[in-house]
Amino acid sequence: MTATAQRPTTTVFRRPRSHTGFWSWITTVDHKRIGIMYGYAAFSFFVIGGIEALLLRIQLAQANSEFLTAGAYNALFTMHGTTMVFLFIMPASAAFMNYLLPLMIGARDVAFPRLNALSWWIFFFGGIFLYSTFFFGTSLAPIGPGGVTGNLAMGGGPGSFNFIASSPDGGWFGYQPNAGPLYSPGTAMDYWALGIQILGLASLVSAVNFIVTVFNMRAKGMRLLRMPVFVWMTTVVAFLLLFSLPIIAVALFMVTFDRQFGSVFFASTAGGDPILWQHLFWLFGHPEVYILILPAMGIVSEVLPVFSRKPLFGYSAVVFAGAAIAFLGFGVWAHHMFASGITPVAQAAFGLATMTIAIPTGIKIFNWMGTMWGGRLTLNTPMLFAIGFLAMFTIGGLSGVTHAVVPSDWQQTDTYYIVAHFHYVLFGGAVFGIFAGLYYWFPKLTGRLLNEKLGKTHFWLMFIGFNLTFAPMHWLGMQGMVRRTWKYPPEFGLGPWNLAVTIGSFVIALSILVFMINWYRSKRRGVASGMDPWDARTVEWMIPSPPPEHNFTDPPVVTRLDHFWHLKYDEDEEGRPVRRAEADALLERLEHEGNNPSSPIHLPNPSYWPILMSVGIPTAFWGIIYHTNTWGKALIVIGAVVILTSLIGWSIEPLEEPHGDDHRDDGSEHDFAEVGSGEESGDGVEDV
Amino acid sequence: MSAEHQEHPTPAQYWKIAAFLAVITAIEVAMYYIDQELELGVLNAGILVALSTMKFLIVVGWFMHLKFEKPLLSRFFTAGFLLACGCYLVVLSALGVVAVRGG
Amino acid sequence: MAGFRHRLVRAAAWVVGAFTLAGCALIEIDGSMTTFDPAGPNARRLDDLFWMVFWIATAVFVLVMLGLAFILLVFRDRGQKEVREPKQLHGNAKLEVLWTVIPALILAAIAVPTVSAVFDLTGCDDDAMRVEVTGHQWWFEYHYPDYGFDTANVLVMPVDEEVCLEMTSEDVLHNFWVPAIHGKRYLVPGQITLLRFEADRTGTFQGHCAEFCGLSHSLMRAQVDVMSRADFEAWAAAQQVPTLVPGEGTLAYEGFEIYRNRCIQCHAMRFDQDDLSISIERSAFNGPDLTHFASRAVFAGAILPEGTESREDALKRWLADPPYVKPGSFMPNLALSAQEIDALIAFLGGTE
Amino acid sequence: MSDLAHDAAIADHPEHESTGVSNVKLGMWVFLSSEFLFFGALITNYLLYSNRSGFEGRYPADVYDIPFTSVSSFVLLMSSLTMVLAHNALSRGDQNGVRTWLFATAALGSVFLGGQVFEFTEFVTIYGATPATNPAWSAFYLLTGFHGLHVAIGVIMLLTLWGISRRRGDLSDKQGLNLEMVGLYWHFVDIIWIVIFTVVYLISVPPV
Ligand code: HEA
Ligand code: HEA
Ligand code: CUA
Ligand SMILES: [Cu+2]
Repeated sequence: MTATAQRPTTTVFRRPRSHTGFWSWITTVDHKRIGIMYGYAAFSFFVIGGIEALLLRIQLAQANSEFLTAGAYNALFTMHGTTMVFLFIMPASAAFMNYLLPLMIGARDVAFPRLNALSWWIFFFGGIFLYSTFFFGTSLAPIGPGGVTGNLAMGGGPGSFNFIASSPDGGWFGYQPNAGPLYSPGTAMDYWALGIQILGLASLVSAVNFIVTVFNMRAKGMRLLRMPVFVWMTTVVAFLLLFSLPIIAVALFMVTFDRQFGSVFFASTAGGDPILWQHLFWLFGHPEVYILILPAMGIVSEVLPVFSRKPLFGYSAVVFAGAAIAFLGFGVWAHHMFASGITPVAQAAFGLATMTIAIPTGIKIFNWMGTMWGGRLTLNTPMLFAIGFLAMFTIGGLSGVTHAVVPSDWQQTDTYYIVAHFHYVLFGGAVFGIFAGLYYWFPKLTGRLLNEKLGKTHFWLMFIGFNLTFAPMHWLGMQGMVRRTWKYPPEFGLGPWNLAVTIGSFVIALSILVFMINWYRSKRRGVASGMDPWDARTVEWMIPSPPPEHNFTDPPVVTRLDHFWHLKYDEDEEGRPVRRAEADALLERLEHEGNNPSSPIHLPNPSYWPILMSVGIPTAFWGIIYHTNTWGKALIVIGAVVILTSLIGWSIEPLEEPHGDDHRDDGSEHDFAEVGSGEESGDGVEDV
Repeated sequence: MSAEHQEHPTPAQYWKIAAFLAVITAIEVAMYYIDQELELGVLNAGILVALSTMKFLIVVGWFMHLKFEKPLLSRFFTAGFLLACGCYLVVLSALGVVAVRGG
Repeated sequence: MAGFRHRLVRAAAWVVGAFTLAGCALIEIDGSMTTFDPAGPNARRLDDLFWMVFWIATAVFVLVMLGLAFILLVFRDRGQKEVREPKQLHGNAKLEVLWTVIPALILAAIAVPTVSAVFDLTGCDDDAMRVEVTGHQWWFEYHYPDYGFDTANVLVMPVDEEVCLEMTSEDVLHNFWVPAIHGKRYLVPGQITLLRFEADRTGTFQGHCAEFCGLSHSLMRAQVDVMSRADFEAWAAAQQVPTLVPGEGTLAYEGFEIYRNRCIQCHAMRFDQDDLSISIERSAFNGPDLTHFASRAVFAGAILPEGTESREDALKRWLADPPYVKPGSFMPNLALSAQEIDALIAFLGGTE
Repeated sequence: MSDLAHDAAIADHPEHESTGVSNVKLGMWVFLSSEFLFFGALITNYLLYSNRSGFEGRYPADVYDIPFTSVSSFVLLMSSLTMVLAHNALSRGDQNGVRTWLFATAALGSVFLGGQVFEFTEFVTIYGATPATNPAWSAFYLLTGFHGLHVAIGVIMLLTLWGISRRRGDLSDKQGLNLEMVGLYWHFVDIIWIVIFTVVYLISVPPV
């Protein structure tokens, strides 16, 4: 890396300097490396959550099966849902955002690199904390009215508990009072509540970081309405996180206090209102589902134009539709409670509000089709996944509209029809979108291409497996198969289709295996992609692949939407692109300059403090769970001390190595009154 | 510090503002006792809300300088505020009814 | 263009295949919990609404897919030399308006029947017969205020008239669902929710607790017996009379003794000798009222007897180890001996 | 908005499109806007439960000590004055002023916290009202507790700044910016209390 040089070592609070090897990853504040770490972590959790799903499916493959105990089954669907939502889709989106956001707006890094590292490490240890429940968590039989306890079968059998069963089992939305102290005794649900609390904190920090980055760090000329749609969706999602996470934070605190400190928010015996939990959870929960889908929509909006060789149709419409979805998303939460006994007025109002969301979403769908219309479509793997998203998400969306018809939802709610809906939007939508992104940006990551043959195999296996898995669920639901049922009797006649579903889920698993193989091989022996393999449109392709640590040697001065494309192409009088003569020369120049900056470039220094601070948080939270005994209290103290020390260390850490001629600092001479105020160093990156 | 185009209030002005805030607070507390006597009910609530809103705006506008900042900041700030009011009012009304008896 | 026809054929094959599969499904599933065979006006209203929105959604989906298919077939780049670069269209205001307005109209069309149905189908008529439903982990209890008795698992109601379920829960959330008669409604501890039940055909209908309510949520089912008004009155009359204390010395009497020493802690029962009777209030913990246990086709959360199993065998299994049959069950394993179980079966068999 | 960003860029930044507001400040305002939803939820809980009838034991509104709380509210309100004076002193380069007012603010904040501790102990010891008493009390303690926590964090940050300016004699630009941020945070905590004082203490009456 050109930006590294020798420099004298000074002061106690030296900042770490290694740029390769283990420590460089531990201490990195480089948004690209953080993005990569997010990505691998998210995918690992996808595999774990998926294996949990496969276990569910084996249990449900035929009627009255006893492959799993009741407790194990409940624990598995709870952990499956929680994992897929909070530990897979969200961090996977965060991976794309981290890696691409600065590249797409022509910035050196995010606004607060150290905070960015902090988010990542908090997420990472949050995930560890949540999963530590498998080893430390306990869940016991419920305590009924009058303090009578439920009973578990002695010596094994379907009624007994086991390793898996001793983890959270309240469902991913932990309805009260079932997930409360009486009906879910033991520590498992505490791990769940506090684990999600930690993960939420991580997302909140990134949300602030990304918003500031988007508003303050765009390269010259990159006006808001010249930003790629993915950046726009990132911004929208950041606001959704910003405004919805505090709500779930409060709700989770209430649960934790009920379970740990004897408050009675949801204790119906003391007059607590279980419905309050539902309002708070879904007031977060519905925005959350758009948090899950909008990044994927952003990805698709990048992929479709490139492989249609046309600009995105109705750019501003797509952008504003995204914002509209987010805004409306805050006004529909009670559609998860149509059966809870809320007044008819409320039911009608929320039903209508829910329907309206179909309109902006439709706008997106139709504009995407408009993008492909009259284009020159290259049906390679990323494109296939993007098109798969379009088709599959539409199914999920439309089944969503059938829920919005309140009375018919009284039949559908809490059945597999719902399970079908949300897997079509989550898997058919978010997951297909994420894979489209992986195939599209893999060259940016590695400078190599993923293998097309394996890619297409992956797509078709996944596409068929996906539909085989989730399409029959619509039918099962309408045939009366309720959700979260560990067993179903033969006389309900649900067996055959459940078997089909189980087979489908293993086909999906197989397709994922193919993908893993493809990734592993292509990273080493993939075809070299060069700088601009797709003839792309956006500025992240104007730098070498993989990008140099400093991203842009000199940030682009953006003149219009799809800046990069217009550097390469003119339009003839008919409005058809004609490649400029100097295009190839330009690419070569960019590649050369990208790798060899003429003048050394200032970058924020690595730091120990983010990881240290984020270790403190789960430590303290473990303490909270066991606060009744001394070593629990000890853990709280230790955690608090670690957090405080790292806070202090953080704030007095030197911004650069004194006298260091290594220019990897963010310019301590920075006048904070004005952003970046003129001088080049750090480009407004504030070392916070 | 950053991009403030108008004049800062002077310390003297700050003291005046604070005094004004103190007075409002006094009135609020007074209202509380008046209400004990006269049972104004809703009217009392209305007045109190109005008064505290005034305090709120003054602190935000002058002490937090929002009045002198780029409009963008106030946009974010009000967005959060209004969203909170909107959503939670709906939650409250929904729950208020449910408690009596479900549909 | 050969490729084009080829592709069409393949697509057609897929479609046909899919439909035949679906067809088989329709035949194959007997659907004792199906929502597609409504047995009452409310359920029928829901069914109609569902199909209405289902066909609209299907139409939308088919249109979108046709569009997509067309695009893929026509605009796909097959590496032909002659194809030129596409025109760089940036959007079209008219179209934007069009595909904003049309969906809005479609949704408005869906909204009208939705809203009216919501208001028609919530709440109860005041003159409707009341039945108080209480959810327990993991069984449903029914109290008939007009007749003053309790029963469990099997809800009995007259045909062709509205019955108003006043529902609440004693522990966690439950969700009462009998697809053939009406949609779902939560049972919320500390609150009352209403569900208007009306069946226009006699018979037995299956139900299920649909909200996750802990370990044995999967085993919390319900059964509804719909009968003529006359039969219902007869049944209600029979339920009101207390049950007989079996004659001394009989096997049944031994069972009665066991009941009085052990089961009585949780299970209320009304006997012809008042001093023996205990009521729900007096029992420490509330299990199903057993007064007319024998009159119920199913027990233990309406999961037993299973399939073709005889009632005896089912009771044997249950009494031998309740938590094994129903994880988390509040009825403990009482370590009853074989003959104690036989005695209880004899006793309970007599509680017609 | 795009034009706004553009003007800003023209106005005071050659390198970036930008709002012209420093990153830290923008970040702080964004964060504060989300705090509304945090405290909003807490206040919602309180309003819901303090208006539900039929709970065991007393309701918070039965036992409020209005004169006492009015005084502590006044104290917190005045701490906003001292805070803004500290900031003003900084912008006038009056480092002693900065130090004095910072300390005054921290002191007033601590007084408020002391008041809260006293109030809580009073409720617990005299009226035996704990979070377990009934949902209204759970909500009361969670709301005021989390506000107290915010104040405490503020006090710590104020004292840290004060300590730094004691040691270094003056505050660097970075510290200066930090002071402005702590100020924003502090005022925000104050306005939240303005709402709590009115809505929770003055208006709320126990259900009949
Ligand atoms: C990625 C996540 C995601 C997304 C995007 C959506 C999108 C939508 N969801 Fe979904 N939903 C979930 C995730 C998601 N949902 C989850 C996880 C649950 C279950 C939670 C749980 O209980 O565990 C759930 C549950 C859920 C319910 C509650 C069901 C119940 O429990 O009873 C409802 C009810 O209204 C609903 C509705 C909708 C609607 C109307 C949309 C709309 O946004 C869809 C809009 C899209 C389209 C409509 C298709 C494209 C549009 C056109 C082609 C235009 C023309 C269309 C028309 C004219 C109709 N969803
Ligand atoms: C993005 C979110 C997401 C994703 C991707 C998935 C993916 C899958 N889901 Fe999940 N699901 C949820 C979110 C998601 N789910 C949520 C929120 C719930 C509600 C939970 C609740 O009710 O509380 C739920 C509930 C849920 C249920 C209902 C449980 C119940 O109500 O009783 C079922 C049942 O079939 C199910 C199945 C599956 C399957 C088969 C997959 C498959 O697509 C998984 C495919 C992935 C893999 C298979 C792993 C990777 C493959 C390998 C590593 C290959 C090698 C390994 C082996 C072959 C072992 N899910
Ligand atoms: Cu009761 Cu599920
Ligand atoms: Cu939703």
